Formats: sequence, C-alpha cells, structure tokens
Amino acid sequence: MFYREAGQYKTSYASDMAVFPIRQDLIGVLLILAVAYAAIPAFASDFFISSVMIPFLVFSLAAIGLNVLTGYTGLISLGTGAFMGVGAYACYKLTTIFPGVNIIVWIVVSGFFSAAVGVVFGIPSLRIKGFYLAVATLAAQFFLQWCFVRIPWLYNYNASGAIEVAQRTLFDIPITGPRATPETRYFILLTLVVVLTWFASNLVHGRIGRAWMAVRDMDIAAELMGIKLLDTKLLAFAVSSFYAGVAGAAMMFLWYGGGEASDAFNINQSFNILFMIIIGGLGSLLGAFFGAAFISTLPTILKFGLPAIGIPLAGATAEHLTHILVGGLIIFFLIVEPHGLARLWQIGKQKLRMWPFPY
Amino acid sequence: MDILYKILIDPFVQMGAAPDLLVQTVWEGLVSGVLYALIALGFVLIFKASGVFNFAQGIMVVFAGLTLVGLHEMGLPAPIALLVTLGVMFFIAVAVERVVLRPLVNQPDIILFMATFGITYLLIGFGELIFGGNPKRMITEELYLPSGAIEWKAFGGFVQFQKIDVAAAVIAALMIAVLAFFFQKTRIGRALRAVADSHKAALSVGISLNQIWVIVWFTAGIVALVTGIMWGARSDVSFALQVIALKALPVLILGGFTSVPGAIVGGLIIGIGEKIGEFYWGPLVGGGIESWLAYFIALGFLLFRPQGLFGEKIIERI
Amino acid sequence: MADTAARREDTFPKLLARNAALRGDRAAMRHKHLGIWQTWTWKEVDGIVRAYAHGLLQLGLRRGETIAIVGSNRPKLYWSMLAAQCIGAIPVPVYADAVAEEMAYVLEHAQVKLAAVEVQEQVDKILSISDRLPALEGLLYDEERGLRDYDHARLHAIDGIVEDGRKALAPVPAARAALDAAIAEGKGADVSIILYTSGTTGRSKGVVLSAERSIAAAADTVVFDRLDETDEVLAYLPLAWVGDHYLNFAQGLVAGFCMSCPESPETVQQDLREIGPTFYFAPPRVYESLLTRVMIRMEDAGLLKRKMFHAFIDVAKRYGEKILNGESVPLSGRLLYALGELLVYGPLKNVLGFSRIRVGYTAGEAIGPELFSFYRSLGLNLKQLYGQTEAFLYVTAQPDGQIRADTVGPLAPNVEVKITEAGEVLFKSPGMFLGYFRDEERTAETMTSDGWVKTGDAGFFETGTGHLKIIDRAKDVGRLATGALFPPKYVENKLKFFPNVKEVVAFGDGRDFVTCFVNIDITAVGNWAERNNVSYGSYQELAAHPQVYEMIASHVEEVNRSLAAEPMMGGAQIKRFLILHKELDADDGELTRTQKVRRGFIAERYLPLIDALYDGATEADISTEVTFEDGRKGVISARVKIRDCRTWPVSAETGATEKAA
Amino acid sequence: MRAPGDGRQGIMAGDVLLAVEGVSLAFGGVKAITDVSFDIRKGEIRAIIGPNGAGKTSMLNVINGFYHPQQGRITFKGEARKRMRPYVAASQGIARTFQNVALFKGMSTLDNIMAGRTLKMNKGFFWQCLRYGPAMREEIEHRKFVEEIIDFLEIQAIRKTPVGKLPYGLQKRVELGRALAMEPELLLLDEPMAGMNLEEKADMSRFILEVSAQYGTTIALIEHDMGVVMDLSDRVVVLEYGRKIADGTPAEVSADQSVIDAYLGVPH
Repeated sequence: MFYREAGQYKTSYASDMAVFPIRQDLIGVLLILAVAYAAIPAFASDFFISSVMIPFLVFSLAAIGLNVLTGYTGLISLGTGAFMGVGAYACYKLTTIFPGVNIIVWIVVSGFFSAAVGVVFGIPSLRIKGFYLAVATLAAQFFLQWCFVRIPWLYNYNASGAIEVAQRTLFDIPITGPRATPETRYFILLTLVVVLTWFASNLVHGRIGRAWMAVRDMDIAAELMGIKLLDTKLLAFAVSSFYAGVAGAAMMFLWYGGGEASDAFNINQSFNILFMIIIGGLGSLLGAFFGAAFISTLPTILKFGLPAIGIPLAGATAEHLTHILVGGLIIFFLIVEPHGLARLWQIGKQKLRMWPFPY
Repeated sequence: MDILYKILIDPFVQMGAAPDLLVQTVWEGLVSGVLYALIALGFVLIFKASGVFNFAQGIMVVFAGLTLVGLHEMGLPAPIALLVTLGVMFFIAVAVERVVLRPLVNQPDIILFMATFGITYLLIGFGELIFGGNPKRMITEELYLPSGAIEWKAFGGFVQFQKIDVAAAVIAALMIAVLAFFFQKTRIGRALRAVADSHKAALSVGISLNQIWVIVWFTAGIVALVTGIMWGARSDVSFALQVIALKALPVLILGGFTSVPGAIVGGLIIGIGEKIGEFYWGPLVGGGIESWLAYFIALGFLLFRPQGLFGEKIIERI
Repeated sequence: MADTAARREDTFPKLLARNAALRGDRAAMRHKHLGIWQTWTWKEVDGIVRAYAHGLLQLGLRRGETIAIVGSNRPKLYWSMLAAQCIGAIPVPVYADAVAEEMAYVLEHAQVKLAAVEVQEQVDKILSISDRLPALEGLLYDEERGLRDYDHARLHAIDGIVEDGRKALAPVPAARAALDAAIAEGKGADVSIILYTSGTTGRSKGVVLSAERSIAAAADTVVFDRLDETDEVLAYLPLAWVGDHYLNFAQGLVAGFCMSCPESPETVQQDLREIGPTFYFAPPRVYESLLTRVMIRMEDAGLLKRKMFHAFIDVAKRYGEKILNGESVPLSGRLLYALGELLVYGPLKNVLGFSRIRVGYTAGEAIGPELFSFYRSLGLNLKQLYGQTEAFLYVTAQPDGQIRADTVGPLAPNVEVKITEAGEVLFKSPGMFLGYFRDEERTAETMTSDGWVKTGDAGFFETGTGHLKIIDRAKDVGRLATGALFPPKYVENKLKFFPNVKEVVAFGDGRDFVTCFVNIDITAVGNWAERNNVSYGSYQELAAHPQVYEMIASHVEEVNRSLAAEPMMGGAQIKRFLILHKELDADDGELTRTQKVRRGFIAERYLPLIDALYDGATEADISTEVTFEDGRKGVISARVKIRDCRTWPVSAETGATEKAA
Repeated sequence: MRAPGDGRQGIMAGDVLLAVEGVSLAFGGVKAITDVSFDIRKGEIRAIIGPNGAGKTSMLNVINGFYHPQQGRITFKGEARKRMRPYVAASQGIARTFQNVALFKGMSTLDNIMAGRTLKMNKGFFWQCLRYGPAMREEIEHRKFVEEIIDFLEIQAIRKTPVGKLPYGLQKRVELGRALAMEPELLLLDEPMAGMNLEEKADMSRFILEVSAQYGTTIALIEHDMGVVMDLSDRVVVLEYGRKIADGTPAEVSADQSVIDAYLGVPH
C-alpha cells in the first residue's frame, strides 16, 4: 500500500543486489535505527531500557548466531547457552588479565574463543545429521557447563563461583560495573548488534550464505557442485558460536553485571534461543529479532504487565504462566505458520506491495 | 607419566583391589541404566509409530510422578490416585493428538520436534501451577513398594542392593515383556508396527492413524508413569529430573531411534558406563563428569556408526 | 525552446548530435538485458551510431538506398535507423510478425539493399524469400545465437560492424570528416523513413516521410504536451508502426527524453512497472483488457478489501475526473478522494506501472466513455488523439482541460482540416507524408491536387467547441431516404458503450428512418436481473423480458437525445429496435472471427425481422439455424417483440435532419 | 582406439575425455554394475540408455565420484581417478543434473545458478563480511556470467522466483543452468526430459544441442525417449542389468538385436 515501486529500476548489478533494493524498505530501516538511537534513549525509562531493550538486544545477537547454524545451514544445535558461556568467561579472563585494554574489544574478541570451541564441537557434524547432531551439541552443552563449575580458574577462584564485573570506562564514562548507566550500556550493545547484524546480512547474501543454504537444502547436490561440506558446516559453526560468544559476554558485562553464570548458560538458555528462532523464523535475520523480542519480553510483560492492568500475580505464578504461554504459543505458531513470524511479515509485505490486489 | 598412570592403570588396579565396590558400582549403573532405558523406551514407541521425536517424554515422567503424588496429597488413596493419574495420561495423549499432531500432520520432522518442546513447556507450566514447584517425596509404601536393602556378602566385602532398585529392575523387565507381547501378538500392536514401516500399510490394516497416535502416546504415558514412580522412589519427584531425562538422548543414539532392544542395551551401557566413569575416573578431574560422560560415550559411538548400534545402514541415493 | 532548437536541426542525425552536445551525459536509451537496465547516454549513442554509419558505408549502403529494420524494440535496431539516416539511406521498418509472403512483398517493393534484424528466426524468414529480393546484399543481426553455422558471407553482427566502424574512424580524421560531411549533407527535405501501413484492403503502402516534416510535427506535440528530457517512455509497440516511431523515436530525439526497451515480450508488464513511464500510449483494447484483469483480480480479494475498493472507485467516479480537470469539488469530496488516493488509486497505479504517467494517449478506435473516465478518475491523465501514418500521426489531440470521451479533440497545432460534402475529413499537417513509395496511382487517390490528404474517415466539427468527431469510415456512411446522414458504426458504438448492450446492428441506408437489432450482454443484464429479482430461464427469455426492453429502450432514448444534440446526426436517431433472441455468433457466420458484425449476412438472414421493423408490426416471428457448442445444428424460432422509441427534436441549423424528425 | 589423451597437454576434440574400464559396483550383495567399459570423447554427446534398473544412474554416480566402484578404473583427462570425495570431481570439471530435480528449494532461480559458481569464487571471509570491494566486484562479475546463462535458457521472467514455486519443466531448466554455471568440461544429464511435455522436450533438446555447439561442452546423458536419444546423441552405450550390451552410433545401436530384445523384454 505504501510501496511505490514504479520507476525504481536498477541500472547496475550493485543496486540490483542491494540488501534493501526497494526504496521504501530502506527508509523503513533508517527510521527504525533513528528510533533505536534517538527516540528510545530520549523517552524510554531506565527500567524499559535495562529490562526490555538490553535483554532483547542480547538475545537477538544469540538468535542471529543460532539462525546462521540452524536456519541457514540446517544444523540443529542445543549448545547455544554453553557457547554464550564460553564468551562470557573468555571476556572475564581477558579483562582480568589485561585490564588496560578496553572492555568492548574484549567482548568482541571473546567471540573468537567460543568460535574456536564451536568448531571443535562442530567436527562431528560431517558424519552426524539431524537429531543425532543435536545430541552432539548437548555433549558440548553439558561438558562446558561442567567446566564452568569445575574449573575455578575460569572465575578467578572467587568463593561465589560467580563472574564479578569490575568497572571499565570509555573516555572516562563507566560502561560496565554498577556505575554504568543503562543508556551507555544500551548504546554500546545497540552498536554491537547493528554492526554484527550488518556483517551477518552481508554473509548470508553472498557466496558463503549461498553455500550454507545449498548444504541445508540439498547437501548431496551441493557437494557435487564443489561445495566442501565440512568446511561449510564448520564455518557455520564458527560464525554461529562467535555471535553466541559475543552475546554471552555482552549478557554478563552489559546486562547482568556479573553473577552466577552456570544458570545463565544452562540447557534451558539453549532451548530459549532455539524457540526464538523457531517462533521468529528459521533462515531469516529479521526472524531472529522477532523471536528475541517475543520470548525475551514475554516474561517481563507478564510480570509487570498483568499487575499493571490489575491482575495481582505472585512472581512464581508469573513464571508458571510464562511457561504455559510460551508452550502454547510455540504450538500455535507452528500450526498457523511453521515458518515463523518472519514469514508472516514476508506475506504481509507482499500483500502491501501487491495492494490492492490480493496476490 | 604420573597422570598417565592415574588414567590408564590406577582405576583398574582399584577395581581389582576391591571387586565388591566394582560390583556395587555396576549395580548402581545398572539400575539407573534401567531407568534411562525406560525413558528411551517411551521415545522409541512414539518415534516408531508417529515419526515424532518426542522431546516431552522426559517431562511426562516428571508430570506423571507429580500428578500421582499430588493427587495423593489432596487426599486420594494411592490406588485411586494411580488410576486417576492413568486417566490424566490418557487425557494428555488425546489432547496431544487433537491439538498438536493432527494439525501438524505431514509437516517436516523438525517442526513436530519443536512442537514437543511446546508440550514440554505446557506440562511444566501446568505441573507447577497445580502442584507447586518444590520437590515431593514419592509415596512408596502406599504403593506397596519395598524399601530397605539386602546385603550380600561377597568378594571379601559386601554389596548392597536397595530393595526398591530390585523392584525397579523387575518391574521394568515385566513391563518390557508386556509391551513386547502387546506388539507381537495383539492386532493393535501389529498395526503399530505397520505404521512404523509405512502409514499406508497401517491404514490398510484398518486402524486410523489418529487412534494409533493416541494409543502410542498413552502407552508412552504409562511407561512414563512407571518410570516416574521408580525414579521418584530413588530420589524425589521434582523438575530436576527433566535434565536427567535428557540422558535418554545418548541412550537413543546408541540404540537407534527405532529399536526397543537398542533402547534397553543402550540404557544399560550408558548407565553402567557413566557410573564406572564417575567412580573411577571422576576424581581425577574433580568429579561430576556424570553430567556429560553419557553424551561423550554416545558421540564416540556415533562417529563410527552414524546410524546407531541397531539402526540399519543407509545407502544415500540420488 | 525545444521547438526552436528542433527547427535548426532538420534531420534526426543532426538532432542526435545536438542531444549529444546539449545533454551528452543524460540517458538516451535503456534496455533490460542480463537482468538490469543497460543504459546508453546520448554521447554513447552518438558514438555508436556514427561508427555504425561508417560501417554501413563500408557495406556499400549509399544515399537514397533502403535498409529494412525487422524485429522487436531493441536499441540496436533504433540505432540502425539513425545510422542509415546519417548517410542519407532510408530505413524501412517491417512488422516482425508479418508472414513471409507479406514481408517478401514489402522488402521487394522497398528494394531494400540491407536488412537489420533481431534474431535467427527473422534471418531464416528473410533467407527463405531471398530469391525474390535481388537487391538484398546483406543481413545484419543483433543476436548471434543459433547463427554460428550460417554462411557469414552476407551475414554480419551489428556489434561487429560498430566495432569495425569505431576502429576505422578513430585514427583517421579524414574518415570522421567524411562522416560529418555526410550528416551535414542530409537535408530536411530528404526522405527520412518509409513506414508501410498494413493495408486493410490490398497491398500495404509505403508512406514516405521527410525529415523536416517529421521533426516539425514532433516538435509541435512536444510543446503541446510539455515533454522534456526528464520524461521516460517504454517502447513496447511494434517499431514498424507509426505510433512507436513518432511517440518514442521522433519525440524522443526532439525532446531528448529516454526511451526504454523491454527485456522480452513476456516481461512487458513487469518492465512497465519497473520503468514507470511518464508518457504512455496504448490502444483502447489494452486499457480494456487491463481493466477486466483488475476487476477479476479484485474478485479474489477479501470481502472487506473488495468493498473498500469499490467504495473508493465510486468516490473516484464522482470526483476523480472533476479534480483532474481542475473543476470545483466539495471539500468532503477532495478529502475522500485523497484517502482513496492513499488506499486505492495510488497503489493501483503503482502495481500497473502508471504511477508516474503525466500524459497517456489512446487512439485507433473509439473508446467507451465508461472505460475512458475510469482511468481518468484514477488521476491518470488519459487523452485521445486522432491521426494516421500519412499525417505522421497527429491530426487532432485533446489539450488538458478539453478532454472528453466522445470527441477526438480540436486540431493539433498547425494542422488544417476541411470536411467534404460527403462528410469526409481532409487534412494538411506539418508531418504530412510526401506520397506512397513507388505508387503514384494511389498517392493521387489519397492526395488532392491542392495538397489535401483524404483520411477516408467521415466526421464533423462539434459546434462551439470545435472538437472533431469521427463517425465512421466514409465509405460506410449511408444516407436515409430523407437524405439525412446515417453513420451505422457511430450509432452502434453510442449504444454499445452501455454495459448492458453487447452488440448492435443498425439499419437505415436508403430507408426512412433508423432501426436496430440489439444483443444484450448476458453477464451485465444477468447481474441486473438478480439485483432486481427478475427471474428468467434462458437467454431467450431474458432477452424478451419486458423490463429488459424497458431498460434497453431507455438506453436507446438516451442515445437519441445525444444524437439529436449533434448537427447532422439528429436524423440518425433510432425509431424502432428489437432485442435479438440469440447472441450473434461467429459459428453462425454472423460475426467475423475477430468479432466484427457482418452486416450484409445478418441483413439477409434476419430479413423478416428487418421488414417487421419497417412495416410497423409490434412483433415478428423468426426461426434461424444455429450451431451449438458441440457442433450440432439446430433451429431456434422465436417471436420477437419490436419496440418504438422516443426521438427528440433536432437542434436546428441542419435542414436535412428537420424532415427526418 | 582408446588412446588416453595426455591430461597435461589439453585434450583435442575427438580424443577420449573420460574412459570407464571394467567397472563393477555393488551395494552389499546387490550388483548394480558389472564390468562395464566405454569412453566419452571430447565434444561429443554420449547417450547412456537401458531399461529401468539397468544401472544407468549408478554409472553417472560412479563417474562423478559419488559411488566408488569395487573394481575397474576411471580415467578422466588422461589421469586415473583415485578414491575421492565428489567435490573433487566437480573441481576437475564434471557437472551434472539429477533424475528427480535436486535444486536448492529455498533459494531463487538466480541464487541457485549463482551457487553453481561457488568453485570459481574465492574472495575471503573478511571481504564477504563487508560485501564490498573485491567481494562485491567478484559477485558482480559472476552475476554477469549467470545472467548470460539465464538469457541463454530464456528464463528471465523467473529470475527471482523461488525455485520451489516453479513448474517441473522450468525446474529442470534451472538445474541445467546451475550445472552450466560450473563451466564443466563434462556435463552429465540424468533424464533431462523426464516428465516433460512435447514442447518442453523440444526446448530442452534445443538447449542441449546449443550447449554442445556454443560452449563445446562434452555431454553424457541418460534418456528414455528413444526419439530424443537418436536425434541428440553422437554415440550411444546400452546397459541392461548392469552390463553393457551395445555401444555405437544411434543407427548401429538401434539395429542391434540384443538391444531390440532388451527393449522388447526378451529374457536371456
């Protein structure tokens, strides 16, 4: 309905292959960025930023990672939580060993550590497919979880066994630790997410993305066309785990501000992220955001929303309701649209482009 | 050198030195193996008949146990509670078939797999909502299950068998026997096997897929209930079990998703393997390796037999 | 400014050079090829054409000789025309889909020395008839595909020729000078192109056009429609047709706007949507089928959307045209329309690729007022023009503000028209042709000694507005016994424009008054019947239904009223009519395969009915043999009612009609 | 006559491009191919025909390294082939299409064919992340090549349609395009016209002929429609029950008694 594509012809391949070839889409994206960077910090409350936006961004990052692996390459993983953990601990160690280097650098670098770990656990994927592979990743999940608890060196031998987030600054502005304002943390996180999403979108739109999808859709044909399965799959594992790792580090240092890690990175976290990409839509970056928004904000809405509209609710009950709701919604979405919110969005957009025609 | 000794030699020396401990450990492993096997059995039943990889099997175990105890707490005598619980499991089976399987028929496996996640969360949510989240004691005596232990002097020491464990093993064996009979001899059972091979075949037998699904899910529910009782008797009934239930996955890997004997053998291997591993090698790395050893064992197997112990070899065609 | 500039350059090659100098870096041509719109600036086109021209010289093409252009709209073919014109040779575009026989005739008659074609298919076609083309020395092709194994003695790739030309020109100033000289040597009076009109009767005729006249004509309309270099067109109509050559090629060179060529015939719709032209031409049937497609697709839409769509279409019907014509509209109306623009018209124009159209034309046949105003009410500035190849298109055109469905508008700039006694339209126009190529005889038939060109159409000027109305082919126009003018098609069309009426056959030549047969449109009338719960069992029953007669009668009387309002037409009012009991059908030989009425055949087949129409009877029996779907023959007989209609006093002045009334 | 041309000095048209010598293949106990030998010469169109279950597809799978024969050797471009993964065959210049279309369902026509260029693309991960500079230049350069193919196969109208939505005939065409994108020296076509109507078959045959004419690609194809085979192929090898029963020009083969028997189903 709002699309006016007549006259938007492409005279070069570059413009034809652009990620947002339709002007209206580009405008839309810019608008969203404007809101994210200007409107939200300006008008939103600290509470909203720290308990809605920041979790949302962290999970989006993790979901993008898992979507690269599961959505684009077709490899199921139940180890995302653990890979996030690797990122978090790597970041913790790095910043304790080299306090001088800016924490943001370490948050990004820690992604490489979990990428490495991811590759190791990805090796079986050449021979193992489908659910079997899921189990392989479970091995990663539990083994790593075990490491987080049993290797005190990881948490600097401190009694609580928790990660302690010291204060770090950028241009003398505290960006981690108790004195860092939600806004600053939000800005850093947002920028991370924007940049990494841009990278991801570039990857999936290019040679590598095509290789991933080829392996997903028809691995035999892909190999007969000269696509090396192992390399492609391992690359997917590496990229996926990198995103998970950064998300984990960001989670600890920009959101939680430290704490008992073993539960933040346990199997349920892995499942959470999986749900995000399923409800959001496999094989779609946009879907990762939808899913993250959905799953991560749902509990908050229940916890604070219901009382707000006058339905008293014990914290525990809210949790139980969340479980029921999430469960119900998963089934609901799978039935109405197995391809997730992203697909619904696609359909809606197509309708708008074709408007007033139905197809 | 020393570390190599600790890993390669020392454990076996210990085994030789104290065979009673070894037997004890194997027995422990055996029992938990039986319980793994039971959960795996639930998976296999459903996977064979409806091609669904039922992630919810683990939680069904918890839910069944919880319902039983919960109902009893609400004042129902144990036998009645047992029956009602069976009813609940049947209801769940029907609900799943109506609400989940029927609308999702002909969807790719992954979708159905995900749907069972949904079921898991629903069960957790309702379970907690109705019976509360905190652990409960299993009503062992009320169900006339033995308690206490038998001691058996041997190997210059003694080995201890918890009666409940023996009971668990026996009951499990019985149930498997019953199931085997059910599958081999009854008409429905044959139909179920037919479904496993091809849905068309099943229809030709004259049983609707929907009925079959209800039946298998209900059977799986019964298995879950028994498992729940046994397991509850050994530890407590709580959602912590859910994670342990994941152990059924490596068991399945070993056994292959479609093989009942596979599930049993796999269960035992995993159970015993991880107990021995934990007892003799665990200390070297600070213990707790039980939590992941099972998966690594399975992984090890997988790399050599991607289709599992009992699954048949797939020839890729194009 | 455009026109004064145009005056100075009196040939197309000179215009090209001017554009290259004036707006060298603006896009001159686009072609969707290999997935994107390949674009050439005026500079590039100029370079290519010059090189090409040199190549043609090398191939031995000389001033005054002809080169055939065969194929769909491709830049290389347009360049072929320009290149030929550079060296004073004459391009002769030919319809690519013409049958070999037809093509053979044209190429032979035009004595073409070379032929520039698009693809293998056309190469084959021409080779198959080459024995009849002694003059033909070579073939130039655009697409190599499938031609690899052909004997390349007489076959050349256009790309190759251009390349050679380039290489030859670059180092040799003399050669360049020679080419410049050749271009300069071109005079406005020279023949610029020969367009063969696919003659409805007999052989097609080669209309010879001179450069200066073509340019003069184009310059006028460029000013008329305020076209400039920022406009965009999609060249999708056959390039052998005067429309394409005028609207895209000539106007493009004069105004300096960009011409885009579609990727392939299948993708025209898509390409139209991508390019979003600002100037657009299509014959009425295109608009008609488009409208039908729109309505059909909307039928599949959800109830809500459908209701909204129709609601806003009604809004458009009420206010749209007024707003477009800048008439006064209540604020509420404007607001509603604005909303409609957002929800319906805008998006609709977008999906059809019409969003950017500033001026759209239709011509060729009469367009239904309903149809015409539908598009206008959406805010699409659709106009009518009347013209022909011999005039190099424009005779009349509708300027903004004077746009109507029932006239073809006032005279185009610098055009003179006179109407003969017989009512035939003659014209003199800036683009007027020089004559038919190698056909003095028919030239003489068409062009009077004092330089008027006969259109063969009958028409008249509406008093007051000075709009021209074309009523029929002159030869078909008959006269009543009273001497009043009787233009069958004109009358029929007026009635046919009512959706309830499918087909009309009017009689009256040599009779005392006009009568007609009517075929109802079963879908339209069927819907009407449902809405007014009129029950009926069969077509025949519905056709005979009194209420239907009422409805048709009211239509006829409206037609009569409008006829009465027109000078000379008043006599042609319909006194009596009947509704045929069966649909006129090609299977029964009543229509041509192209659905045109076969007047004569019908006249004798339904003689009893015609007699009844004139002997005052109120009903008549008729039985006719029909062919059913399955080919079985059968006889339908029926008693058909005849109905008298009210006629209106004719607005004075024309004596002839007085008597008739 | 089977003189293995030397791979290091390029192979001239007419020389043997690929030689199959005494190849046998079995799954478990089941014998799919038994001691089959034949060769494919540079630039020719070679047809492999035979009744169902004659082992034709297995033969193709052996040729492009998807199956590994228990006995016999395969010489490609004069070099004896060792046991290897299929992508090696691809990198050596063997491309193929599949009996029942094996396109990448989730991707558009364009992306499917682009995927065929993977082997030819090499710009690194870093640039891929930025999708800028070298990576973009490479992408564009290959897009051009792919567009040529799209133009060649006359599928412009479906360029950006997801292949899953396309009718079968077009899917086959896209698959051919994907194979062509690899610029193969040897193109294997597994029943390129299965399930097509007459018009589609005519188009496909035209394309196959034009491929071999325009790119000089050597083509080996499996086809059931004898008419098509006779029109297209230069030489035909006939398999039955995994054994070679005839080899020669279409004329020779169609005259061969054993072939006639095989097709009329006379038991041996």
